Amino acid sequence: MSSLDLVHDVLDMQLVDRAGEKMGRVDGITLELRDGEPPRVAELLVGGTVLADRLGGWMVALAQLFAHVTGAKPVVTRVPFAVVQEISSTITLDAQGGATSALRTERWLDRIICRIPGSSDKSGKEQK
Amino acid sequence: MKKFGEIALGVVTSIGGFLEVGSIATSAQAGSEFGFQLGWAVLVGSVALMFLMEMSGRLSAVTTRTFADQLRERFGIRGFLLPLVAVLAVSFLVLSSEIGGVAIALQMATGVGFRVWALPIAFLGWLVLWRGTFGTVEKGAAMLGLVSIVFAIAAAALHPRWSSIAAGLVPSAPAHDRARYWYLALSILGASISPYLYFFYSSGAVEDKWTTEHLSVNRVTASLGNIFGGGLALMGVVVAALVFLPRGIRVERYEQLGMLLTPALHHPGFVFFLATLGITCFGTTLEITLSLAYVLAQGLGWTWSENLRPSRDSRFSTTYTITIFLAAIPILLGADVLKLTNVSMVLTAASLPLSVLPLIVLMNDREVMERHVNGIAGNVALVAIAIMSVVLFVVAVPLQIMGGG
Amino acid sequence: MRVVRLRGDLLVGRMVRDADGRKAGRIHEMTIEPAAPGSTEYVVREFRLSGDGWLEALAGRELASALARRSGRPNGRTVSWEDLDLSDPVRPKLRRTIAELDAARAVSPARSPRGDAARS
Amino acid sequence: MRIPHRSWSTLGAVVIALAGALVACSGATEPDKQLDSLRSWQASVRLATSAVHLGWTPRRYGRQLHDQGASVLEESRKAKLKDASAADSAAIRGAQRALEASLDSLAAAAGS
Repeated sequence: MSSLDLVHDVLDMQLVDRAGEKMGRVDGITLELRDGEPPRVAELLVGGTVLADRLGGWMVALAQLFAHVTGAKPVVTRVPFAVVQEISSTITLDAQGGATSALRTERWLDRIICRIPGSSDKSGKEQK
Repeated sequence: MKKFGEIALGVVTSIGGFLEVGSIATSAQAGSEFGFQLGWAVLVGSVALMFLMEMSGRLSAVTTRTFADQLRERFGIRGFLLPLVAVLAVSFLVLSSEIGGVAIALQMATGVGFRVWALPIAFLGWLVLWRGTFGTVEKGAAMLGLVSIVFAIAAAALHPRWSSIAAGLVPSAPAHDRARYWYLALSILGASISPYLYFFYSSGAVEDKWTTEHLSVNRVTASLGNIFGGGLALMGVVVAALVFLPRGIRVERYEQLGMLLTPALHHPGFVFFLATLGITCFGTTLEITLSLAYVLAQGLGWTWSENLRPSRDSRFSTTYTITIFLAAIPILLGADVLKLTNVSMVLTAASLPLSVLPLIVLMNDREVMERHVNGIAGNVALVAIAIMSVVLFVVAVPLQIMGGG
Repeated sequence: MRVVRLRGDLLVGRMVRDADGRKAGRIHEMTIEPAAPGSTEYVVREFRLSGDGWLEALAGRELASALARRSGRPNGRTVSWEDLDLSDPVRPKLRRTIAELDAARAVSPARSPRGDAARS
Repeated sequence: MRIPHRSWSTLGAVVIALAGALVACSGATEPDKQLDSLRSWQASVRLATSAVHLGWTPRRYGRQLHDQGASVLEESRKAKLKDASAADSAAIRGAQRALEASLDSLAAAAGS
């Protein structure tokens, strides 16, 4: 990979793990400022609160209200930039999505959904 | 049969634009108050939707990503937020009125009040989405939707003067009730080019795994779909013009529409009208529920596909489950379906610029579309649609007040 | 060596003022490159500031930068990382005046606005 | 005049909310609108009556339409008329009576 545009090519792009599983989008980016050195791209951030920070104002309040009401403690997933394997129309990570907190809500809902009949048996739908 | 499978996506999407609860009512109102004179609004709506569907389909075939993906990626979360909020709010209202449409069809058929049917309809819709694949929804709704051909049969049975129908396809100013005339034109246009349609079509192109080999299929699907949907909506205007106008009947409550096809086709006319209303509104219910879940999932980067088992894309399947049952509540509480469609029609028109304007940038961005960027015709059409959508946005509220329900 | 962490995405849209306090434009893009050839560590080489023209006021920042990018005519100026003081991320400042910057820029040919990113 | 982006989204949301609110309270009743509505309903009820007689529609549909027509008649009788002249009021009362008559014949055909 060579020169890139951080906003155009990375921010808001789709994150995908090794197996092609979608892991959310790049909601935020952490830079590291070091004296006398160019800022380093440290981490990609995934999370609703990260997104809310970018919208500011009433969206932040909305996010806090939602977290308060649902009791879900907001989690920010930090992906070290070194884990990025390839940047094209999507960003591929050298990681296993299921293990990261980016899919925490997905796993939490899985437990509820599996109790509903027809949610996980073969019903003409792909297993993928 | 395989050929029909290919264009099913176009048929279903155009049913959602021309033969759902709002469009059937507005076409009947247009015909019963202005005869064939508002035919041009249906024509303009179908041509506009044809272009918007072709473009959102081409966008998905070339990039294998959907319109909502591109909106978030090209314009960032801020550029994505306003269209997202507008589409979710407007589509939810339309979704409620669609469930109301099915409920009213069942009420007219069984005599049991429409409020009773709200939750059973939502449950049946959820069941189809939970168990069925995208193909089931797409081909099932398209096949069943063919019943709406009864509008054409009724129109032919009334022996209309086709030349005066054609004359109605040329825009002309009304002799009376100007505000009402333009309000109905706005409703026809607002209903036919609603954002959830091309968000659905774009997601459908990805679900059907379209690639650049499908660009010609995309053009055929978009045009045939709209000739079907727009053509039958026009037939609805014709039948109302020949049945209601001479008798001085103005459509104010949905129940009046039960008689629309009976003078032409007698008892089958009544049965097939209810079947059409119930089927097309049910198909549109599935379409909008999926569209809402698609836009949210794609915007936030979740796993999404109607072809996956619900447990493989839990956030997506949870979203459409909550959406469809939530949308049934206004009908359960007895909301007036016609009023609901009027409000949603106006808000749809008001939300159009937010999704049409970004499309201009996307369809001309060589990084996105490579050599499949818009040609001159596409850009002229898109700019015309964008201007029309801004005009609709500006006149939507005043017209509703002066010419509304 | 002091290391400060900040949210790069929140810089987008922030107005940058030069040493004399004059508006130099809003940050709308950051070009990143490997720190050294072949290294997986990426650093920000340049910041691109958008112009403040009518197009942006009318169409909003996103549509304006998308249109500018599409038309290939960057509607603003490019600032190297050394020239940008991010000690206060909310009010980024240039270490030099716009005049000095543009003069320096005129001498060394501007780098191509976009490197050839690995496009699939 | 530079509108910061955030206020665009709040501006958009306000406009959509305003549109919804305005729409809900529109629709005042002027005399001629009243008259049109009553005559239109009378025509609908007459069509329904013949439809039921000819077996085009089931009786339960006739009863539904009868109830709708009756509620329109009742609303019309309760509604206050904005600046209606004597002639208008007489015409409206005439239309109300005509609607009531056709409602009775529909009730007979459909069997309430």
